[in-house]
Amino acid sequence: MADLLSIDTINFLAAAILLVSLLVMASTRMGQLVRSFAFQSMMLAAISVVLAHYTGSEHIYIVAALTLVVKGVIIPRFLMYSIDRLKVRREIEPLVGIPASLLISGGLVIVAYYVTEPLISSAEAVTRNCLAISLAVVFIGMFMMISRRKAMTQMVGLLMMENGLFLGIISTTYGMPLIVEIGIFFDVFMAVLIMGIFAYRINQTFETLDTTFMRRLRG
Amino acid sequence: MVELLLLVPLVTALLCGLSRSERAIYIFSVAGSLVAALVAFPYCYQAFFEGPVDTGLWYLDPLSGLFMVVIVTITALVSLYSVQYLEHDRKEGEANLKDLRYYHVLLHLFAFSMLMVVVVDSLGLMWIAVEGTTLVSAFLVGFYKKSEAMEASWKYLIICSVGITLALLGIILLYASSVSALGENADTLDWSVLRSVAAQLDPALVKVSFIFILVGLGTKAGLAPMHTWLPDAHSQAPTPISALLSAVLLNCAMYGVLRVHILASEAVPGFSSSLLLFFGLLSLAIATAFILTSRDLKRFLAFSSVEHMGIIALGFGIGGPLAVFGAVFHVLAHSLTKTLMFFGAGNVIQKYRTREMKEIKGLGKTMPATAALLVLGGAAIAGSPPFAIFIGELFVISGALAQGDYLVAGLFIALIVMIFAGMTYRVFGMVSGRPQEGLPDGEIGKLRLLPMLVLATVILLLGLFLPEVMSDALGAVVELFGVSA
Amino acid sequence: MLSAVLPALMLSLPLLGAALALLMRGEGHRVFSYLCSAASAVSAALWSVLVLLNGTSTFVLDIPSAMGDYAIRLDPLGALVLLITSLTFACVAMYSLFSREGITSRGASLFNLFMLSVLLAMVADHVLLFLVAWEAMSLTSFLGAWGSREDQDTAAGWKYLAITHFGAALIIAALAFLSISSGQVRLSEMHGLSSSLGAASSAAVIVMVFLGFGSKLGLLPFHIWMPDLYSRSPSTVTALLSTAASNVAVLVLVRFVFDMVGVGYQHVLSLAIMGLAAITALWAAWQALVQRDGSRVLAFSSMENMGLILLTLGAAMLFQSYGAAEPAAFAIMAAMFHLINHTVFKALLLMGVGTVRRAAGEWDLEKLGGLARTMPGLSAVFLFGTLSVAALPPFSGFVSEWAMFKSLMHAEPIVDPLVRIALPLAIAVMALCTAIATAAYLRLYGFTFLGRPRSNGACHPRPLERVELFPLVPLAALCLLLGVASFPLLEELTSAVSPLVGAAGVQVIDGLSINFLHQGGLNPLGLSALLAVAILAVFLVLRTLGRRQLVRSDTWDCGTPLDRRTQYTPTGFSQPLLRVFQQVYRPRTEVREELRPSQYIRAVRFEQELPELFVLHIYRPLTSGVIAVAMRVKRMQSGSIQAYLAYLMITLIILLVVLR
Amino acid sequence: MQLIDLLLNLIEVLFILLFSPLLTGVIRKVKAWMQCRQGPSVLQPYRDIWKLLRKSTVASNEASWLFLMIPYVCLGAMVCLAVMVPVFTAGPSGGVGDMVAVIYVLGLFRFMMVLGGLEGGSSFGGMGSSRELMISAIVEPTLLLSIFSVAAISGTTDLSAISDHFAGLGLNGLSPTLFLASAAIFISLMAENSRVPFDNPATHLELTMVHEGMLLEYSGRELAMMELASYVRLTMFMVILCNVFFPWGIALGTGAGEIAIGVGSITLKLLLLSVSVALVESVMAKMRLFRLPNLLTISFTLSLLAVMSYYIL
Repeated sequence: MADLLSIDTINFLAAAILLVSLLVMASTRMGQLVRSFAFQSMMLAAISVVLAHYTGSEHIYIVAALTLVVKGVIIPRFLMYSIDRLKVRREIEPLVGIPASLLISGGLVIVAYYVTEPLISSAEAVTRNCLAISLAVVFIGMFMMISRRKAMTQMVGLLMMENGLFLGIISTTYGMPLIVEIGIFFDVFMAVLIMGIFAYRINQTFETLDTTFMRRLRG
Repeated sequence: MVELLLLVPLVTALLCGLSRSERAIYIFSVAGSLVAALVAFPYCYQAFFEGPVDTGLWYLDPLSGLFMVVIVTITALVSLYSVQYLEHDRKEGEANLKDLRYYHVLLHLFAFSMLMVVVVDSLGLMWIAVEGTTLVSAFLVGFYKKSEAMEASWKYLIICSVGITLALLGIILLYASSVSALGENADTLDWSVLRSVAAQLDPALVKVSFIFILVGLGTKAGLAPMHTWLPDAHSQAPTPISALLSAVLLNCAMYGVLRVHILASEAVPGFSSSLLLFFGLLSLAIATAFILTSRDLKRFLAFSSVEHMGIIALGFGIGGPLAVFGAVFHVLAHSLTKTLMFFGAGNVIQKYRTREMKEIKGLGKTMPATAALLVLGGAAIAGSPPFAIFIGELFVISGALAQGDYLVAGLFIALIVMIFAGMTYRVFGMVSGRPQEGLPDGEIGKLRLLPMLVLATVILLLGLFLPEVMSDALGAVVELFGVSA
Repeated sequence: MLSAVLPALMLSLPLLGAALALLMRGEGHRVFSYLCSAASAVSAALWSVLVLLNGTSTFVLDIPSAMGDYAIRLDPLGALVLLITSLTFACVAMYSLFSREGITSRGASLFNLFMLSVLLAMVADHVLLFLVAWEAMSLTSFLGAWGSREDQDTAAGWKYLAITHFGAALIIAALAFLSISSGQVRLSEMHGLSSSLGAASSAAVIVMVFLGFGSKLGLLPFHIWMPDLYSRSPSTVTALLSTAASNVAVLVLVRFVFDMVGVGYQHVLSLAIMGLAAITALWAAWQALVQRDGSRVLAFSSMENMGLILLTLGAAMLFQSYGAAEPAAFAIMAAMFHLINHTVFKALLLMGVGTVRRAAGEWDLEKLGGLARTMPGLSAVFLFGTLSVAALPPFSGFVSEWAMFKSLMHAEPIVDPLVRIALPLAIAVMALCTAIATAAYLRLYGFTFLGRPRSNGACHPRPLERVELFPLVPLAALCLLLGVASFPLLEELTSAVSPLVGAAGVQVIDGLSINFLHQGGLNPLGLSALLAVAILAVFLVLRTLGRRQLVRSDTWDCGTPLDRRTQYTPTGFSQPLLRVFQQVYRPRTEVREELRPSQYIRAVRFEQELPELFVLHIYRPLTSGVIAVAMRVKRMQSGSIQAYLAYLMITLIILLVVLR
Repeated sequence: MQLIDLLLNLIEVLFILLFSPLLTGVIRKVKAWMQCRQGPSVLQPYRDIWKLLRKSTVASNEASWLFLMIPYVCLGAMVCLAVMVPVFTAGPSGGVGDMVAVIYVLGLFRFMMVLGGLEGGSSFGGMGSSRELMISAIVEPTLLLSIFSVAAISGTTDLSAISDHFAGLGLNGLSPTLFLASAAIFISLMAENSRVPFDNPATHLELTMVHEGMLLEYSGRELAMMELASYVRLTMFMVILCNVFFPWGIALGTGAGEIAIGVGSITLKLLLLSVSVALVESVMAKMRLFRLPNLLTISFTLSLLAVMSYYIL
């Protein structure tokens, strides 16, 4: 009974994560973007807690704590700070318009379900929905990077991909070895930091964060 | 023990970071990389001939041995070459002492992360190390802080990070696929363990997982059409770093693909091979188009790397003892030859202050030694005997013919002939002709010719002879792929 | 003992020479370097003589390669070709030394390396060793040919390299295929593989090696590199490229087709090869006629001769495919004999043209002329070469061309009507080629050496030192010797080629004549003697009338003083034939009259351009097509990071959806 | 080769050398008659040569050492040809009577003569040489193909053996192949020897001349040799035509009677052929230079047909 409740909770949270991803596609404000990401990360942490409770493996608690701290607090703060410093308030004129983006995102969700369909049959109960959702979140994050111009948005897109990935990790494997998990967190954190540094430098050199202007290297 | 090997580049990076004088940095850097090579070779020997070394965290088998040789050798040569390259930059005012320190610290951290990739047993740790290489080298790509360099490193960072994220998804799925064989709480991502149960992995998961890993790590390995970051990063990085990226980093990513390929081909025979074959041919074809039309010397060489990674993928994809041997040999041959080419390009670019091949003329007159080495390297990289790359290509062709893949062999030959034409046209075009007015004759720095000379000799000798110890070592690598030479 | 030392010397001396030239400073070492190559040539010649006396010799070298130990092997056929090649090498080395052409350290080292690769390619008995030597040959000859002048554009040399690499790729594929299907890496272990390969595969292999080696020989449409490279390279390089490299190509081709693969029942393929070779020869003859540069004439002449040789080899394949082994043996013998003769006269002619160019400072036939008076020695040896290449008795080219003609007349035992039409056509083509090519050689000789000098350079050429002619004299003597007394060579050749086609006991020498199957032989010795006696008799008879009185005077000028420009020009000289074969040349001619105000014609300008049809209609569309496609592909690298990520995503999704 | 063969060969050479100017004289005489002129005596060529032989030589300043050697080679080649070709006996040739070789000896003659034309450095020589080569480029393959057809029938390329073969067959030997080939060779004869539709041997007008242009710089003894060589060449063509295609009467052994018949028949045949050459020359007009290839191509086609007809019919 408790297990069923856990599974339902996890599924619910996972659906919420997907929903956040879709909503993000509809938004053009940077602040909203980052906050959504933070919210998504927190839900991911919640899933981890539920899962830790469900499987009883303690190190997932640590993972949950790390997710909450690193992805839910530190990285969003850092991003907000950068947004303030670099003065990028909103994504003007995305490359793919909002309605089209939403349609494509929906399509991606379908693709994700279609792709994971043969895997799900052989997998466990928890995994079923979550794997498809995690793939969908990864796809949507990637699509966000494709359809938006600003460097900051791309960073957020990447982070959302990571979130999707993380959902996949905990739902299919109930957590990797701790050292790997910590390493991944460290890497993600460093990546964001380094991207932030580069974004800052890019803003200095190009006087914009619009990546569509960076087309000097071609052919 | 393996820790010692990993410690050397870390300590070197630390020493370089603490040094106050230019001279000390150079000495630490060169000495450190040489020590790393010296330390690494016994391990490689052990890995090749005394069975896999498995200490839980670390795992050394012939495949790691092969890539380790490449990493330490090229790093040593690059650090030697960097000395006068950076001296020249200093003279030109492109870099100050701080940059110099920064460069060397990152260089050795880069080497560290790449070594890490090939010595860890866990695929998860390998992933961390691969991501680490991206993060470290992004700074090296952006070393010159010009707008193009910024652009290149941003693209490098973003595209490779996306790729690597996908690869991690693939690794997770692979892990998931082992659950049925190893049980719920096996809690392991170790390759050696997975290898022992490879045949029992869930095929559906393995297929999807290999797709993710191929696309993800393939991005980093420069397989088309995910290679797009590669010409940008290679062209903007300082030339010694380009050499390192092209000759070592791509191989490290390919190493990851191969690890999974070994597992996948046991779980789902033929699936991963055909994908590798497809991407190999596609990379070759796309690289051909760019090699024929490139104008920028370093982009040109970068596309040549795409081509050669394609050949390596093709060789593994074709399978069979001949093609796999060819591909294994090609890993070695390509890194040595490409390093030679980038070193030559570095000399030329610093001398002519341009990367436009149309503006580089008369090398034979202005820098005869570099020109001669470039001609040798150009012939070699284009696949002409008696150089090492030819042997690799010959074995890949033979392998294709032996497997009855006549169409593949035909396409491969057609593409490499076109590439040969494009390659030689450009290289010989630069060597001949009349140099621009007012360009003084003479090499810039004699020391930088030394690593080039070493490389040229090695690729020539490798093209002509294959000592028994080497053929045994390569044979051990080939055996890992389930075919015996 | 000696037979092991000689090959070792032969292969190590050029390495020493190359090293000497590169490492040491000063002229003396370059001299030593060329001496090294000459010494290597001598040991090669001695080794081949030993092989001819004692039979095939094989050495397995204890050098590990990626495909087992290397091995070298010299059989009698190889020995014959090696013998003549090494003699040529010795002469060219001496020529380089005396004429100081290519005496730079780069030139000397490349010469040695080229020589090494040629020798290795001839004796290699190992798949990998052969491929390495073959490609090294292309590379070293390219490097030697290209960039000798600073202002030179790369295109000429590059075309050579690219096309020859294409050929090499075909050879590589063919050899790899043979090696895999036979499980052998030693060339001498592969015999008659066609029976195990099946008709389609062996046909494919034969086509590949023909085109592969053909690319080196100037087989249509791979010939476009030849004229440009020949006209821009030092004559020492072209002299070797045209002879030594061609020898390797033909020798190995013969081994491939007749020994390693075996012809089997490839009637149609043989006819196709004959057709291609015939067109090649004819095309080359036509082109040779209209070139303005002596080197280009000789480039096309090489192509023509190789075309004829390939035509004869094609005929040999045809005979063999019908099971007529003996005519096949005769045809191969004839082709190899012509190859040997070609080596001698072509090396002589190319060095001769090089000497003229250096002495007069002109390459354009329009600006040469009258050099026979200022350089009588050169004009005499050059005449020997010209008569030989024009296949006139009693010189070497005549005997081998006669043999090639005769070999085409052996249609008798074959009743297939296709063959009975094809062989006479082949004879017609060969005859037409010979006639047109003769006109081209005549034009080359006549407008270089005879008449009135057409420029200052030709009027006052730099006087030749006597030593510059020395290396040419043995070649000229060989031109005559091979024409007059070639019996030992022919016998050796016959016994060397007969086993290739499985014909035992073929005899081509009957008493003093070359005679075979078909009645009607040629006695070259008798014919030469007859010619000599006849000329001598005429001379002696006329001497009885007393000494002739000789008065020198101006050329008859119809009352208008003659100057340089009133002579017939080489261009004008070939106009009649050019008009006859207009459809082939497709010249673009423009005649413009410049009028004075008073309507009198002041000047007439005549411009004629002979387009390079193969470049125009095949290569240019091909390259521009490839580049256009490449440019289209290049658009994918648009610079937009979003696009790049999209590629990644699309690839991923397609793979997942298709292959899940 | 027997001594008697040697002797017979020597006699053949002398016969040809002495007889050929007469044939030229006959042709000129017949042509004159056709034009209702009296014409010079048939012995005029002998007188010309005799006179030229005793004159001194004027050589151009531009001419090289080769210039004065060429006439010896040319005449020598023709003498050689007279030995190679059976004239009135079809004895064994000892390997020098091969037809392909005959064509190449003719080639040597032409090559040298054309070089001689280039020696003076004037435009006439070059013009003659250039035109000669245009003609010979098509004539040579024609000759070779005609010979190939004959060789295919008789199974040999040895001229004596061919004569032997056809003489033995008699009238049975006649075949379409033979007719086609002989027609081709006849056209070649006219072309190679500068007869009328191709060249006008009697003119020195630069627009038309081919052969004379090349000889323009020769004088005295050298001119005599070149002229004699040309006469011999004409005769040798006729001899080949006669002895290959209509060898009846040729001596097959060395008996005195046979040889007498042989001499008689060849003399008769040569005279008849000369008259027919003269007749053809008289009824035809000189062709424009660039119309010549058409005629030559016809002869080439004839020879090709000759070969084909043998194999296909």
